[in-house]
Amino acid sequence: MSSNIFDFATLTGSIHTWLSGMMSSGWVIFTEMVLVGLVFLLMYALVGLFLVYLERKVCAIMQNRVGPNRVGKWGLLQTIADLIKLLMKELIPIRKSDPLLFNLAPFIVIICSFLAMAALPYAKGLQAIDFNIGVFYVMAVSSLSVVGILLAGWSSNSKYSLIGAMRSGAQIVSYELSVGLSLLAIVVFSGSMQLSTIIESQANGWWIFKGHIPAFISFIIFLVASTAEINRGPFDLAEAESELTAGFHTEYSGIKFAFFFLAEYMNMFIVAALGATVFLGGWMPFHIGNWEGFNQIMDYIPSVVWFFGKTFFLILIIMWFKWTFPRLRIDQLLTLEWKYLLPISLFNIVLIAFIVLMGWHF
Amino acid sequence: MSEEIIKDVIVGEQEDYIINMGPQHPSTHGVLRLEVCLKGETVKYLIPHVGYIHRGIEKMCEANTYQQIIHLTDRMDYLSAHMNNEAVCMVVENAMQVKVPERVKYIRTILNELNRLASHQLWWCAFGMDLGALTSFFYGLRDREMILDIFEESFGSRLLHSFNTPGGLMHDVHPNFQNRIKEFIKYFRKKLPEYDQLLTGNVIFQNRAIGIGLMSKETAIGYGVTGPSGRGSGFSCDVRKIAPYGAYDKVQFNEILATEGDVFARYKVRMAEMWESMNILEQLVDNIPEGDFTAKMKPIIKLPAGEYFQRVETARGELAVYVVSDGNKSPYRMKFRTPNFSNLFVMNEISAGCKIADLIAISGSLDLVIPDIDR
Amino acid sequence: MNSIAKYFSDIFKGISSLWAGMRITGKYFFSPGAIVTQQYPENRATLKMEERFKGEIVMPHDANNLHACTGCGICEMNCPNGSIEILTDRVANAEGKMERVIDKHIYHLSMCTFCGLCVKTCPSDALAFGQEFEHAVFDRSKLTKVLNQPGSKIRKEAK
Amino acid sequence: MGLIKSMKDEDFGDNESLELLKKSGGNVFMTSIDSLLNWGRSNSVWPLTFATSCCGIEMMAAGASRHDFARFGIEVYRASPRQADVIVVAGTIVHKMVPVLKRLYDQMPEPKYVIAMGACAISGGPFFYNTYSVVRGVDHVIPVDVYIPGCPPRPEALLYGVMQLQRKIKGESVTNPGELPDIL
Repeated sequence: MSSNIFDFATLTGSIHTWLSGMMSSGWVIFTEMVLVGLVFLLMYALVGLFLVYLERKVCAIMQNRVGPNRVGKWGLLQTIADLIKLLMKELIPIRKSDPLLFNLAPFIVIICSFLAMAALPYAKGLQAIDFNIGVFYVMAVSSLSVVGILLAGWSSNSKYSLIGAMRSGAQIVSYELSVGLSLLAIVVFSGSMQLSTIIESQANGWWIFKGHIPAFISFIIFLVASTAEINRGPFDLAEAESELTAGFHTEYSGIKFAFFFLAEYMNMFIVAALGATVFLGGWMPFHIGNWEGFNQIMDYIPSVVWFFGKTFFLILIIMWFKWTFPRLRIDQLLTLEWKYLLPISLFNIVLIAFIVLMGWHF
Repeated sequence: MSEEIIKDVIVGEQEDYIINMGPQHPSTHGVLRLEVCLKGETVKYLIPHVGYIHRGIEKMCEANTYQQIIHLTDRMDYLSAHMNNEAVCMVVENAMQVKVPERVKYIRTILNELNRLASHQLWWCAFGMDLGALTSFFYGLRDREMILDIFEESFGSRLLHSFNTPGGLMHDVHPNFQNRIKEFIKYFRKKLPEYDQLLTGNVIFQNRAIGIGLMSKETAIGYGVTGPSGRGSGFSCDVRKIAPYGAYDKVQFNEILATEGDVFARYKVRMAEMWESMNILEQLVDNIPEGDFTAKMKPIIKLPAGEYFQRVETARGELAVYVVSDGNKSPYRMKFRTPNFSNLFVMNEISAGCKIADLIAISGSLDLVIPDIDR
Repeated sequence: MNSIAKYFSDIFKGISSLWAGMRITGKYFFSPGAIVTQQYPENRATLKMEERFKGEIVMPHDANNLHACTGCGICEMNCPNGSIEILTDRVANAEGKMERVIDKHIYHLSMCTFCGLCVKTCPSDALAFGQEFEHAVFDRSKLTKVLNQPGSKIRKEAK
Repeated sequence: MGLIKSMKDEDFGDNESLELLKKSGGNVFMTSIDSLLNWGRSNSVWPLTFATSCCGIEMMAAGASRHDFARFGIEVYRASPRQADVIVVAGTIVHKMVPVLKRLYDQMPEPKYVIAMGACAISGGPFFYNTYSVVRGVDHVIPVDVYIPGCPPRPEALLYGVMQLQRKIKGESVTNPGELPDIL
């Protein structure tokens, strides 16, 4: 069906054979790992910086202003200037803090978001590791970052930080359930946890269209719950600027703060990418039933473009949330999860299981 | 201090989780310091500490002439600068028994209402920002700039104009004044419903505001909470109605009252006051009588010995000026009863048992201007 | 049953109110024409202050380097916070009489609050407000200005 | 071509002080690393949300849609001093506030800058005479880089002051970061 989509596996495969011809198999694996690591590092930095820029521009236009426009063309170099500044900023050691944990926390947060990127399929055949439990892995790894946040809040010996960290802990632990259950809905549909299989199962239509109303409901729940899980507005209680100054990272300066800052945006990317993969077909082009001509045209658009297009669409929606809504209170946040999202998604799962059993889905 | 007391204090600190909000904290809009005692996230009690911006304005007044005092009152409650000016001007005018031209009264009233609108817009921005709705900040300030343009055209400055003088105005308003006000009202009548859609109707906002920070009418009267904050509890305290000054006796307007006494009631009162201010402006703007912009005053003003009192309604409540004069060119004692001082100290009463986030909402709904508290 | 109906109506009301808010921000997102930003350093050429704008106090001098200040000191007296200091000299005029002229009209821009009392009370209209607002400096002492230009003289009114 | 986009050097005031600063800064030899760093630093000056009185409102207005601080890349108002680069002292500082201000300044990481905005912060302004509680100029407490007079200054004046600060940052060298020579 999607035969004329460029398969990156041929490219990676040819690199592999080329390397194999030059060195022993152990070195090949080592070289490939280094290469993949470098590529991810580069991509991480570029996407992160671009997301910060995008956020600033998007909110600016929503608020009738121009946004950064004086550094480089349209202010495109703005975040690079920020990065250079943050790199050279003084790192202040906090008296009476726990130095080991204090310094460790930002790395935990950023490593967690880094790990999750490995399992995402960016294009056809372009995926570092294709786990058979891909969905599970991404969720598990990305929810680990709460450990970093808790450590950051606790070790910096500041009361505001501690409150922020505690809020974040309660928030992520409870919203993890809804994210899991809403993803489970699609796992039930496609019958696999492997991300590549989930994408292949959407070749004739994305799950959000194929899965009737239940899939749509779980998509909405996924959006809301994942916005909460990555601590973004209106669920940004952990940093709640007007309440807790800067929340769990109040005492961090310089590049350590930049790690938190970057990790927040990368988490947004990961969540949006996961949502795009599971609900919107990942790199799979938009196909309509038997319209061969239309489907052919859609196939000409490279799969990378499809993936990033869908991801950035979801990111825009998450940003739209943030710049519209007021922040929730901590008890309302938990009420929303335990009284609304969780029961609905549980019921939804039962409904989907029933649909799948009866074979009503396409 | 004996050792036991020290021990008590230390033990007490360990049990109570005390955080300091301020002096530098984004939610206090100034240098207010709130010592908040928490249990988990719930507020047990709070102690406001004032004085971080005490500038001794009352003491300074004793060394300045009445014309010079005007520019100090600007800086008390900088968001209702005109009302502050007018209070002092009216004290002087009443004491000297100067008859102020009608034109001056009309213009002053228009300026009051414009200033009230600007102030409420800024409050709306800041309140939205406190609750995390960052976009409201930009929409409110965007519309406020239109008022500031009107101010700048007539008085040459945006925020603090020192435009009133005892006996009248510094100079006449700009010829464009009326047209620009009409333009602004036309524009703002379209924009104000957007505020409602963005924030008022929002379910998150309503959950954050309804039933939070309940202040009964008795509490409001007991603490002397005036202005929109007091009227949100059903305390009818609008000086414009009770003791009309300026041109307020010539216009039809309603005193906005709400009885719920929570954050949302105070919010509603302010939103309704914006509509009401526009109504007042529309009634006045076309009817400014011709005439002088100032009454004849001697260059050196000396109040006859005695005590004088005047109150006005600022954007935040009742401002009262009390002057004791010994017949010199500067007052013997000048006392300002500023609305924010009373409005601040009710916070402990109404915020007990709420969450930190509610505390921010409550302090936002009281619309505090810190330099007005400390003077 | 009633509570269940309320549960679902709450959800729908909530979602519709959220959508109302998102419509507003979305509307502005898709209408870049609503951007009201004045780009300051780029629009310097066209940026014009209102004619009454109070940027600083200046002493207008005419083409012959003459000003109207008699050095009477009323502005100094009226200034609420001492932003103006006047240093006067006594010089003999043509008729041999000693006459007061200003040596330096010192103006502390760092303190001025633009209340306008000096301009308003000046009996000879020697002071005015300038339109300049770009005053930021690195050195506080640069903000103390001498308003009368060097070598300037008082304008004699034709009697 | 000046150091600041769409402004020429001679359009700015007080160039003499800047020249003096550069000379007495010692290191005239500016490396390319210096210029890269200065480019980054000067274009990303994050202010601390610190406003004591009236000037704070104008600072808010400068950040709002009409004047838009964000164009300079400085809209990221940080509430925590640890993450801020510049403290805009907007308003009166009284004696009770001085320890707090000093502490806030000390909590900021190097390189840090101070802008004194408005008459109160520069010299005590309207409260210069006859009052017992106001500090006559914030430079008695912390070193000030740029003074912006006005009561309160227009948002444009604040933007102008920020550009002056950017010019000053661009004249610095890594060997003596943020250090003020003794000429002030």
